[in-house]
Amino acid sequence: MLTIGLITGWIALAAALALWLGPKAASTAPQAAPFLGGGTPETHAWQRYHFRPYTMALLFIAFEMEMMFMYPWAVVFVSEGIKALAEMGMFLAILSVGILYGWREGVFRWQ
Amino acid sequence: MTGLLVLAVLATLLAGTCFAVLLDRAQPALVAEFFRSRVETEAPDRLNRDLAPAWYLALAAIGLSVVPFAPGLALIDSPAGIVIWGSCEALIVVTVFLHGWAPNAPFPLIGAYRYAALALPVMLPSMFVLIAAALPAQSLSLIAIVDSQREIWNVIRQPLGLPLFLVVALALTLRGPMDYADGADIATGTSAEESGAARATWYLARAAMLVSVSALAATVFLGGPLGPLLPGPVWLWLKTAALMALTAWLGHHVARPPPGRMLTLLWIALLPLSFLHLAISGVLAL
Amino acid sequence: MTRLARIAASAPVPVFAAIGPGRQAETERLLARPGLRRADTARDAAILLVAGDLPEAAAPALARLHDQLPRPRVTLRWQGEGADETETALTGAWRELCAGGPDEEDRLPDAPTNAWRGVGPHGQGGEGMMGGTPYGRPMAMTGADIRDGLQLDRYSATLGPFAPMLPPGMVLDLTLQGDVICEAAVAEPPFAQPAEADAPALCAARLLRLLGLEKAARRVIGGRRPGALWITGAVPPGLGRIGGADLRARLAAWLADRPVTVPAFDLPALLAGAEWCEAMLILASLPPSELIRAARRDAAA
Amino acid sequence: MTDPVTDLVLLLLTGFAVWTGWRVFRVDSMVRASFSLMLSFIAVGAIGLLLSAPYIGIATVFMMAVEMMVMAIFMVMFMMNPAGLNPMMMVHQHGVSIAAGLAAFLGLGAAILLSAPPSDPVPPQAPVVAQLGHELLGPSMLIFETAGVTLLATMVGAVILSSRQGRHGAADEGSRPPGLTAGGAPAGRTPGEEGGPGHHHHHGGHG
Repeated sequence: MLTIGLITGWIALAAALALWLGPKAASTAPQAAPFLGGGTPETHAWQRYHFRPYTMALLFIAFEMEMMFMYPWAVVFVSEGIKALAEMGMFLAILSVGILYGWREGVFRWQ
Repeated sequence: MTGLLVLAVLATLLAGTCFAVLLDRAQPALVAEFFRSRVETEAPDRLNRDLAPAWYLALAAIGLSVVPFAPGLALIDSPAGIVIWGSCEALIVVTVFLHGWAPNAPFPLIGAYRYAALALPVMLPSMFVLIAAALPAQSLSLIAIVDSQREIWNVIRQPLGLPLFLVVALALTLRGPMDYADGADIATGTSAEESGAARATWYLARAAMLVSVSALAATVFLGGPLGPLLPGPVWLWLKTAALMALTAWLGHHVARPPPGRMLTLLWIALLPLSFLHLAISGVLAL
Repeated sequence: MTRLARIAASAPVPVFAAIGPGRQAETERLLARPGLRRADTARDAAILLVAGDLPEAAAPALARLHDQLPRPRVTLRWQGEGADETETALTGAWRELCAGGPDEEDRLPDAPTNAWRGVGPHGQGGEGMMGGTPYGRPMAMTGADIRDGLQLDRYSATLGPFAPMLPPGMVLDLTLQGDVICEAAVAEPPFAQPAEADAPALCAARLLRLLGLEKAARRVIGGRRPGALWITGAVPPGLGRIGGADLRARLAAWLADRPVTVPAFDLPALLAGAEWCEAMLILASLPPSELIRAARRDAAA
Repeated sequence: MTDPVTDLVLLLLTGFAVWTGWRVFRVDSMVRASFSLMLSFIAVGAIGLLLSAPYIGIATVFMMAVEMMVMAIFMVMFMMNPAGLNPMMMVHQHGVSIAAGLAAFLGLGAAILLSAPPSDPVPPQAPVVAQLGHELLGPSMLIFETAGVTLLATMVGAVILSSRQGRHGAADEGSRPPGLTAGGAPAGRTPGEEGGPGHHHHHGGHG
């Protein structure tokens, strides 16, 4: 409860500060054109942006999901002892196979 | 007590931000920005453009709030302190992405996507390193992590931790080798269309984040407020300042590889190193 | 002049350089001086430094660039004066700006590229999902990608002649998908530069700036060692290989103060299919004289 | 038993979660939609904190921040008019969706009203995170390891489905899109065909 209050407070404070520091933005049409070193764009920059490492992003999500299991595991690691080590070793070994496979298929590159 | 801690966090953030600006020798340039007008791009996402620096600043404050200023004393005393920090990291990626998305211009857009592509996998070493630090503490609370370092600091017990975390710190504060949002090849990327006070606010938020991430690293690896003679907060400030200087130095002196090369390095070098780090820390903690 | 304005006036002068024919080396050396700062974007600059005589064809681009500087702004022409004199002029102009000196109006009329207000169902200028010119510009349209063939949007633009990551004067017609160059054509070759622009220190400094080592670039131009870590290691091996030497080898040679020559190469082929950062590194890793020759050949073709 | 301040905060957070969830379907920009959804989940995470589940609550925020970031990337990548420069409807099949929403609301509401909620509040100092860890290493170990194998399958599947360049060359080499009818002509674009300017789409919307 206190945590939620504090976090909300920080956000409100930071938002107030940023809005107070930043003046209103205004531009004429030639000033608003995107910077291209004197060049001109044909279209809006917002587009179906081709994010290159998309396969990496999918692998990352799966891996990150797995990391969430590790936080509670870390807390009981010492009290559970060798059992916890073995179990997490097995879990990580399974996932390492996924990483190795991804590496072998070359997904950690700019496609 | 809470009021005092709020003041401590605010004062640390303020003084630390000033120190970070001094480290970059950017103080006159920063003042000069406030004399310049703010340009608006074509059809921007105004809400996100205006709020991105605010989120960044707020995340710096929230991150610093979980750091204990004296043994057993943190503003946000959560049993899941390092998970709060992890959430802050994830939200930083969102914030920087929004900062680059909002202006509707080509270079900021490239910067935003490039940053997202690299800052997401950087979170994996960060999580491994923080989980490794939680093993001997038997808790996710940063207060417990400080207590577990009374005999020996984690920087010695888990030697790979601090170097790995410095990579994370560089990524979170958009500095040097991990500054994929604001590179020179994309005309300062997500900031390419920002001028005047907006540019200065974004820089200030980055400086505040440097304080936050250094304070966290000082807590997790250098025993935080632990130390002889001087009171706890002073030790924390000294260690934070030292790590800020180290991070700033690395930011100015290490080259930044093209994003494709860094992506490969993150997955095939840094990630296995974090595995190794966790395994060593685990065996040693038993 | 208030106290804050005095502090602002003591900052390194933020200069955006529009470099003309024959003035690249001089300008790069000038802007490496400690009291000046070379801005990577017009939005970060207060002074537009026009070095040398620009050809007539570059005038509209210069006007566009000028208008993109945030106000207050000032243009300074650098013809034949010495570097010291120009530095004094730049510093003086910056002091004047900070003290509330004269500002420059836009050179182009305040009119959108396409008339759009009031057009379309919501007055945003567009129609349907992708049609029309919402807020004055059309939307990017679909095309196949050069690397993986995905049918996503292609972003087309001309870049230059004053883009800080390109050689001065070069205008590229680009089609991007994400941050990969699908098509690149040389619309205008770079301005002619004397052999001085090929100096190893200047060439190395251009690459160092792209690698995020601004300070090291200044040191190298000042004749000192770069004093940075992992410089050649950061460059992917094999990138930009022309005639046996890759980018890494050329950078190492320049850092060792050796000049570099490259055999003839096909410029658009080097750029097409390259990721943006790598493409810009490749361009900066070609000695200006050779690059100008290749670009002229290509623009003539 | 409950204090009014907690109730009020809970109500505010619920209201925020519902409002941001509603915004997801009202904004035109895919980025705004993704991050509205993220805000909604953050409010849900905060409710977790209120319910004495600190780890689950904060982990929700963590996971959703990462996942909505990736979702925004893919939404912008594949959705037409991703920034909503031309306004559009994000909702399809109004009748069906209203019926589905009502049914879900009534069903879940009935489940809440008709079931007896546990009445033993968690003591404030209970080591909930450690209990979760013991659960994972004890009775739920099989579930935990199954999750590992499931995630491995996910990773392999994601690589197979989305990566074009593999060890054995381009994935679409010699491939042919299936027809709309059995044995019909290949649907969609054929290689070599370009969708250049003028290839305008006039769909009613997408979501």
